[in-house]
Amino acid sequence: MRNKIIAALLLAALPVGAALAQSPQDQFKAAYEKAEATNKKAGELRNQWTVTANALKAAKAAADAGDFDKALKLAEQAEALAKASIVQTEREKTAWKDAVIR
Amino acid sequence: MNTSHHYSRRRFLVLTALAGAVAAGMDALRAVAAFAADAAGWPADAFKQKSEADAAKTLYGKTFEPSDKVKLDAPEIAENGAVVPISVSSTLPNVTSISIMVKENPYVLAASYKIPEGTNAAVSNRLKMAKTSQVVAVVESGGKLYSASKEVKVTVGGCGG
Amino acid sequence: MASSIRVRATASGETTEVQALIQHPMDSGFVKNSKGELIPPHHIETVQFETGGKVVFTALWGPAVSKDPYVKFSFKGGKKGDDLKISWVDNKGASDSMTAKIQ
Amino acid sequence: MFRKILISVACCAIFANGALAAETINPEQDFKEFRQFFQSKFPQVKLEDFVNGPYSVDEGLRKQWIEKEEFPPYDFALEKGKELMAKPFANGKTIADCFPNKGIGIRQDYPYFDAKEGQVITLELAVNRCLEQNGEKPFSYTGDDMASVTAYMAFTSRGKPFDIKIPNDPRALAAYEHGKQYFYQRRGQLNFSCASCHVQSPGELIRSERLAPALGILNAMPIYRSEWGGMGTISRRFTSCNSQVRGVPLKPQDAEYRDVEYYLSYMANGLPIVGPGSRP
Repeated sequence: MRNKIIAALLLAALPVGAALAQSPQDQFKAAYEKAEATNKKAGELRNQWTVTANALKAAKAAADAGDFDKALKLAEQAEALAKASIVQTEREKTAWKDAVIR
Repeated sequence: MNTSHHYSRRRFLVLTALAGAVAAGMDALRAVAAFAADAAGWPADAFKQKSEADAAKTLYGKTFEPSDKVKLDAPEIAENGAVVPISVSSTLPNVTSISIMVKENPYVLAASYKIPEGTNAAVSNRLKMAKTSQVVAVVESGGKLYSASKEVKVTVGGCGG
Repeated sequence: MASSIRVRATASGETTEVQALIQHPMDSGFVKNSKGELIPPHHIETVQFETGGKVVFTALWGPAVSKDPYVKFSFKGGKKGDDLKISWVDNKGASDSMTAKIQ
Repeated sequence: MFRKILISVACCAIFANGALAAETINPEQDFKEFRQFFQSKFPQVKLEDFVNGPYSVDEGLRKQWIEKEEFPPYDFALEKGKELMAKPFANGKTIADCFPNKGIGIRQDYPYFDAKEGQVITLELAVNRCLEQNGEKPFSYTGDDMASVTAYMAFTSRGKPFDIKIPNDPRALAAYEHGKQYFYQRRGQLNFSCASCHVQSPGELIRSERLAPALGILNAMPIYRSEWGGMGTISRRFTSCNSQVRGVPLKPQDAEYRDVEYYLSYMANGLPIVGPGSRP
């Protein structure tokens, strides 16, 4: 029982430890690159969202201003938006047919 | 910024007009002086007023009262505040001027028209409206001012972003 | 260069109807450009219509007159072939004029 | 009803997707259904009046439009377009020389499918090709010069019905189908398709603007929009529609946009050219 609790605590602490190993700057950089790559993929699918580019720009501006917490949040937001645009594209490959006038 | 430029230009206009008039005799003096007064006579102060009463006072030196002989034609809902077609006409005698004011615009006076004898008391134009507002038409007839007003709804403003 | 003024003047019976359209930005001074800076006011102040040596109509315009402004009025007299002169002056001192034939 | 049965029969009988797709590319059938849809949605609107967009479905707007048409704000563009078409290039030729009948009264024939190139050629594309082939700088697709030239071409074609041909060529049919697909595909953060606004909600207000029905929506192009305070080409209309739903627009005259124009113009076959138009 006691061992189990300790194990659980250790497990819970793990991700925190991993995050601590990365500086906020690195965290931002990783998130930003991921977001950019995802948005690039959306571009290849010819369906980027303007808000994604806006979020990326805002993230970069926050990072340049040294606010990495904010920058990280915005980069993550940009990635979520880029992902959503890809999901939309995939869905609309067939979903459009339901909207056709008939 | 451009004021000095345009005022000096105006003064130049007036001077040339007067110089020409002196040479051409008294009749011409009156005609040309009138022309010069028109070109220079843009009522800057009237166009800066924030209420209809103040604009009328500045422009005409008097106040107006509503009259069913002034007809104001404006849309219920403007398709776009940037271009609102507005027409004013009147069956009053001896109309000498028609002005159109937009109550909610930053400056109420939008346009004013001089109606000499022989010109009909009717004018149509297109105005900008910042938001939903009362539009007031003021007509000068026989030295007195009469008005009509109507609310025009603006859902897309004419002042842009 | 094409004129900044387009006019249609039509005589029918006793009256001549005049419609004019003038190409002008009519910047109100309240609108910002893409950089967020206010575009300074730039608008026509006076427009004058003359025929037969007589001024038949004068417009005094503020910044609330629409871009590429339009005005319509009518006067008694005027016949086909008569000259109608239109001239405008704006708040920067620019001006233009043209003479049209009444149709 | 009959058609649905046909499709389900096709589904059951043939499993291959290709067969189903081939079954659905039927421009004539689409044309009938498209028209029927708008006529039953707006029974009070005369067929040839759909080309007047929001003014066909809103009385208050219509009155303001008639007032504007007394001296329409696109008047200057017509004059400029006429001048540009006749203005000699460095080599002495003109834009007019590049077009059948000197570019007069031809708007209704664009876009067309070019069998040699295997792609859709729009009027705007043809104008810029003309400039480039003669060693001139092309116009901006979304700018005033392009709007002026196409405005004059449309003006001289007023009253002529759209006459868009879809040859029996699988590439032409594919272009048509791509255009239709783009028209119905939702995009942008707002998750709107062209159809969301112009099929599902025409006549309704979006951001206080009265939406135009898709039927005949290109007949009035190019347009002077009060909101723009100036002229806009079809390219400008398509790209700005995409941005409005928060999607990054494609490049003007991208093949997909040309396909959309092909699809929409075909849907408007028989309806008169009324361009240039003025819009709120």
